[in-house]
Amino acid sequence: MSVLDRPIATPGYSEADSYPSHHFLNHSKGFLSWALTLDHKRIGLMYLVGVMASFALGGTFALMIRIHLWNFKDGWLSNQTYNQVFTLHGAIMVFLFIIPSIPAALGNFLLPVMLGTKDVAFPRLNLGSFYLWVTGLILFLTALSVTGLDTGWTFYTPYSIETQQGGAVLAATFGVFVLGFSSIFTGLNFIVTINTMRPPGMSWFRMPLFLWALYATSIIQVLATPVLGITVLLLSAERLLGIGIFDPKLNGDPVTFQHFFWFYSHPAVYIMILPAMGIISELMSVHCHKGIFGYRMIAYSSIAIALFGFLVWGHHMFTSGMADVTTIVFSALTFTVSIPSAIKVFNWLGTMYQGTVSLNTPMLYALAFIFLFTIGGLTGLPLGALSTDMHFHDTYFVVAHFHYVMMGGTLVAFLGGVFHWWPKMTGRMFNDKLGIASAIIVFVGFNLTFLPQFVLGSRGMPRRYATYLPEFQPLHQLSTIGSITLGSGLLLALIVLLMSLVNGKKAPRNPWGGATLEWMCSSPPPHDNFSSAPTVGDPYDFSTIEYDARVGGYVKRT
Amino acid sequence: MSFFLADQVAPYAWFPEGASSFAPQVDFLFTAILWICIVFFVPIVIAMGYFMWVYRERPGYRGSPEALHNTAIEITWTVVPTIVVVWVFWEGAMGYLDMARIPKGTVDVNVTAKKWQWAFKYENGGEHEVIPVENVSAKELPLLVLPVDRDIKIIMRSDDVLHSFYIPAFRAKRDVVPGRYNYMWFHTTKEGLYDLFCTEYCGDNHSQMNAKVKVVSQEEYKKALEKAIQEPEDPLERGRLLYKRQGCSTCHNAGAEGASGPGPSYNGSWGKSVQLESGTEVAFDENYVRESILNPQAKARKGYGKASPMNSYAGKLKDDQIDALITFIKSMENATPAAKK
Amino acid sequence: MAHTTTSDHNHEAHANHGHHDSQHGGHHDHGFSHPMPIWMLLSVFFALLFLTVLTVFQSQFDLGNAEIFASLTIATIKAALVILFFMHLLWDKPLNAIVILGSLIFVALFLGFTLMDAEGYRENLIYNSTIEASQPVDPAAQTAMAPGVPAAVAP
Amino acid sequence: MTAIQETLAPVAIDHADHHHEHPSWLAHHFDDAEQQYDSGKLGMWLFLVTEVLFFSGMFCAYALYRNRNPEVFEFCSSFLNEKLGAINTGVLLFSSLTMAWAVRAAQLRQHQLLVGMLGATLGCAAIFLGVKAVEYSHKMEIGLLPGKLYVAQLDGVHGPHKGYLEFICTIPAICTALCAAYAIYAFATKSLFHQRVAGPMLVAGLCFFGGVGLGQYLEAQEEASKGHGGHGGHQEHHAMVEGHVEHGSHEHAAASESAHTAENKTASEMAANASIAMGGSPDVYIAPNELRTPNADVNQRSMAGLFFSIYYCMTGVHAIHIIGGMIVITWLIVKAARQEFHEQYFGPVDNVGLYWHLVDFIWIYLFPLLYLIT
Repeated sequence: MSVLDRPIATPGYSEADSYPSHHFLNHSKGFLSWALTLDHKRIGLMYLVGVMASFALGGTFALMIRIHLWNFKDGWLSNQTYNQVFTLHGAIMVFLFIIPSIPAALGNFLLPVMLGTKDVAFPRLNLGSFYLWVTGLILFLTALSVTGLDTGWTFYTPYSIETQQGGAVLAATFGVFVLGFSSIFTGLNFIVTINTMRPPGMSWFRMPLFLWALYATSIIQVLATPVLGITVLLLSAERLLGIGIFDPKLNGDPVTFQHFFWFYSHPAVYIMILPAMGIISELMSVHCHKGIFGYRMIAYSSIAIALFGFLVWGHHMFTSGMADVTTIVFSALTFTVSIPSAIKVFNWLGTMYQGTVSLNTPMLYALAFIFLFTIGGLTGLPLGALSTDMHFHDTYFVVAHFHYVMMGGTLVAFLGGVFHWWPKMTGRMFNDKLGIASAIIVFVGFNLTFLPQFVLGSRGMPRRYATYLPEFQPLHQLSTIGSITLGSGLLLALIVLLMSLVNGKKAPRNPWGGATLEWMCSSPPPHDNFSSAPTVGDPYDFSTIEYDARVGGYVKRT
Repeated sequence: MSFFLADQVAPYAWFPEGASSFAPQVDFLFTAILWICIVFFVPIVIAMGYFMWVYRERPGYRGSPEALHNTAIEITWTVVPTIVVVWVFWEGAMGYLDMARIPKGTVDVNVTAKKWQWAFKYENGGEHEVIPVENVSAKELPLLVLPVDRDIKIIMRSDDVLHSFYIPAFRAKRDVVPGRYNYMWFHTTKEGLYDLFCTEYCGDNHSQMNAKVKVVSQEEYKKALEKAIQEPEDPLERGRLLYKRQGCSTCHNAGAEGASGPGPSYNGSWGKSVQLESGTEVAFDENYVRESILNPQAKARKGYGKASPMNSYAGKLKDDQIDALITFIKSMENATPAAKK
Repeated sequence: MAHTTTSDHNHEAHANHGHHDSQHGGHHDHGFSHPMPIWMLLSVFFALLFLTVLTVFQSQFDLGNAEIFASLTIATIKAALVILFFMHLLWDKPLNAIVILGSLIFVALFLGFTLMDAEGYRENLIYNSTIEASQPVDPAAQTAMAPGVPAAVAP
Repeated sequence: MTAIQETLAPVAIDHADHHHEHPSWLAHHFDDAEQQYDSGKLGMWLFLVTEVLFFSGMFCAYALYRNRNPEVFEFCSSFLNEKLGAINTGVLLFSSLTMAWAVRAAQLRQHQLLVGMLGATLGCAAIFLGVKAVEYSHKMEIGLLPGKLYVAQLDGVHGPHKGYLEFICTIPAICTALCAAYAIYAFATKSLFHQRVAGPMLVAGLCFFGGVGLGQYLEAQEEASKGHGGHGGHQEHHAMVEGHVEHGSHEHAAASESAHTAENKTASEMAANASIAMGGSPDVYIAPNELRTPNADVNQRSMAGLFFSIYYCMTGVHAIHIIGGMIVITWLIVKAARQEFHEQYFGPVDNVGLYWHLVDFIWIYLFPLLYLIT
């Protein structure tokens, strides 16, 4: 069955085209047809379930932290347990949730469809990286259940060498190693797919900006992640054999470990945020029904962020005792990366100007993203400036800053993206009113949780503290209240999505009015995406896309 | 946003009171950045809200679908933020250079960090005292006494893992890295009692690894120095002082004092026979206590094999100091055993 | 250059043969495969062997600080021979060359910054003269070692 | 009919006229052979990029600690057998040649030659590992172990720890035995396909032990020349330790002075004495930290241990790559014995070749950096 052979809004148009009886979800049946699938869409969906489960786990830990911190002392967790909880919160959120969330889950599903190909270049490798991710998950669960990891997600030496939770450190470092390769293979697959498999007509500058963002992300994944691999490998050897490269007791250098670690982990921040920016570019244009402002600027700034992102890792180490010259150079470079991010924010606003803004769930998440990400970005300025960073480093100011970027940025964009492409992935529409309610609750809860933490940090509250001075208690309690609000908003979002599977309307081909290729497929897409190469047009040409009440969605005027 | 502004108006809401020469520069730069942020953020939010309302989808309205592009405005919003961040970088770097360049003629303090206690040693070899504090989970904290209006140089070493020396009131922070010396300095400007935190995660009792900093007049500082080199004659009192000063109290409970973990309590142990991790029993006597101070892992008590390991005190305590500690631990013979957490 | 003599497969034509804008029809018999002539393989191999002998020979002399540069220069020439000929980078798509050479830039960045910093704080280091052998050996370390080896701590 | 003939299905050359008639070697989501080849190749280059960055971490550690303690690296490098390193370099270079030749053979449908070249590559890899096994076991025996396991006494005789070589050789021996069994099966069933696979595998297994023999012979030679009165690395090391004595602190001078006056002034003895002086009774004596002295004695766990950590990490990870390469080459041999490759489909040979050359590439740097420090 060909999807694109027929124009959509011709008189011969039938509903059967829009609501296909045969699609990738029912293409084959049985457990093995999923477990051994090579279909990028099924792999993407499996990732989606996996990362959401990881997020639920990490989120539970987050709530445990916040509830513990309600009292300034004698919280309900012991110090040791608290340390393990915040470590696992960080490690699970970073390695199991944020890094694979958008690229591996949404990216896997969407990249070939948006590009107009049948699959990614290496489908077996794709399935392999999913199972590597699962292995990593199992190793993390081992670290969690057997002893409890207490090193902080950064595994700083020599603490990670000396801690008594050796088994957990080994399991977790090996887990990180495996997850790293999962991430590398995903990135490698995407780069090759975009480079060699674009169909006729899909030139670089006809690619949707989400694909540009994924491409930039993949570059980082391929270049940075191996260094993490060798770092955790050396750390495991450190624990097993005592090789001493990072152990000051054996004349090793712990600051070098930090260099190794952040050479990956700072670019990893852009692995997390770049695809989120890509999603927002899609969401803004589709839900404003208007071509994106400054397409090329956004595309170039994605690549610029990816490359500049490699030059700034030292700003995690300003107080670690780096040499002064390195410190100043890293500070200067840090500011270079702020400019492309600022450009993107302005471009998104420019897209809204004179558009037709549909205030639905994905759009509200996108607007929330812009608000929260701007705060996150701007609060990076006092952290990049050296003298103020001497005060803010390792305080709650940093905690609030990166939560604004990582959670207010990536998570909110991820949710926006999930809502946006949910009809495409599952073929069902969700309840938009409840979705909007979830977006508003998440927004309010988020700010209530993390705004007080800026104040806490600037007043000197250090991070990773199980107990604190009583003067900080009111702000901590405000934050805890916010976190519960936030948690309930996220729960509502999940319920809205799950409810749609039970009683959601069937989704039309193009429910939002997008112009990229995935909206030319049926919802859900057929097994092979496109039986013949699709006709590629401008991904942001909305002039011919109109609402058609007969199908309850948008169609392309011919 | 009103939250931000309200706090801005209230004095010292953003920052604790500044008490070093760095505070004005840091506070100025932060306030400047804050206003820059407001200048960027508020128009963005207003524009967003305005566009959301004016161009909202509604019957009878259809906006333009054409992509806009305006080179002039794009260059503007690239160049203006660039200029701003260059200034911010410059200010920050200048402030940092001030913090990094240690002047001559400083009052030197040796700081040794270990899990989970700060140890301060003054220029005359005297050591810090321990003061009772209220409202934090540690009942007592080491006290660092500093003279007002002097340049202070902090010479830092770590015995075990990474720590970080942070005094919010001084706007000064530096990691304490094992295997090397790290230095920092500041100029005290105001008398008072300030908090000192460890800000680099260091294990179980990281959040209790605090200290107090007391900035006093020159005369009082001299008196404090004299006091610092004295240790009581009475071995029991001396042992009690060492128990607090050397950081034993951060892990071991003695009577009603000290943390309840991760190390075993001294209460009611003396003279009894205790079980070791290896399964054998050993008498808790002078010999055992001395060995446990010098080589803590040799005979770990049962149930503590997995606890965070104690560092050896060999080379750090003199023989008579060890004797004093033994006397002190002996005095806990009949103290009530505290519940182990 | 040697590679121009392997013209039986018309490399120039293929180098520009971008497949995105072509219809992929009408392949030549050999298509995209470019077998290397045997004489070239052998001469590259012997050049590599010669350079190996040279670097061993060179290491006999004490050149002081220049020694590391000399040996690294020879190694780099060898590496270039391997990459350009054995790995066919000379005839490969420019993208692949950019990819591998680009990675070297990032290696340089990583090494450059880390080493620059390590050099910068070198004078602060404390030399730990004796390692505390009283430290118990990690049981994991013992099991990881070969059998028949006693706990390898006491010198 | 033999298996090889069964698999000789006619190879369809895709003229790309029929999009839906994919030959078996062309994956369904690719349009044509060239797209498949280009994708595979770009993927492999990207993988090599990750490999380069993966190794760069260890090169970084190497550069950092060599720059910090050049004398330690000089001292420790003298324990590495230059001859073995050079032989191994030659072996790897030769395997690179055969690998590159194998690509050519695949492109020209020279199926027999292809199997032969891949077999030669496999054999070279095995020789390399055999020599490496001797090197490792020899170092472990005298206690040149990484990090805190470093226990070298350097008293001229092998330490008390024996049996490393036998331990390392267990798995290759089992593999070789399995290969032999497979070869017997192949010849018994007269299956040409199985013979073509089993032959190279058995040869590779035997090559490993050839490598072990070669390594042991050369090590013995080195030992003999050492016994004849100081030669090569150890002599230099002697001079170096003396140099340290002159500049060292008083204690060091005293400790070494006694060594000086001893009858046998071999460097290793002096180093041993120094070692005892520094850490001989570590259970009771824990030296206070002291500021870095540039000429501190180097034969201690705290210094030499770090070099050997780096040595084992770098060469060990490299050896793991060799083993991985051997596995994929074996897979290629199976495919080549089935005559699957032709000018439209030689991507796997080419890509494994790229990987193999990269392994060689890394070794080209490891050899001078570790073995040739003077």
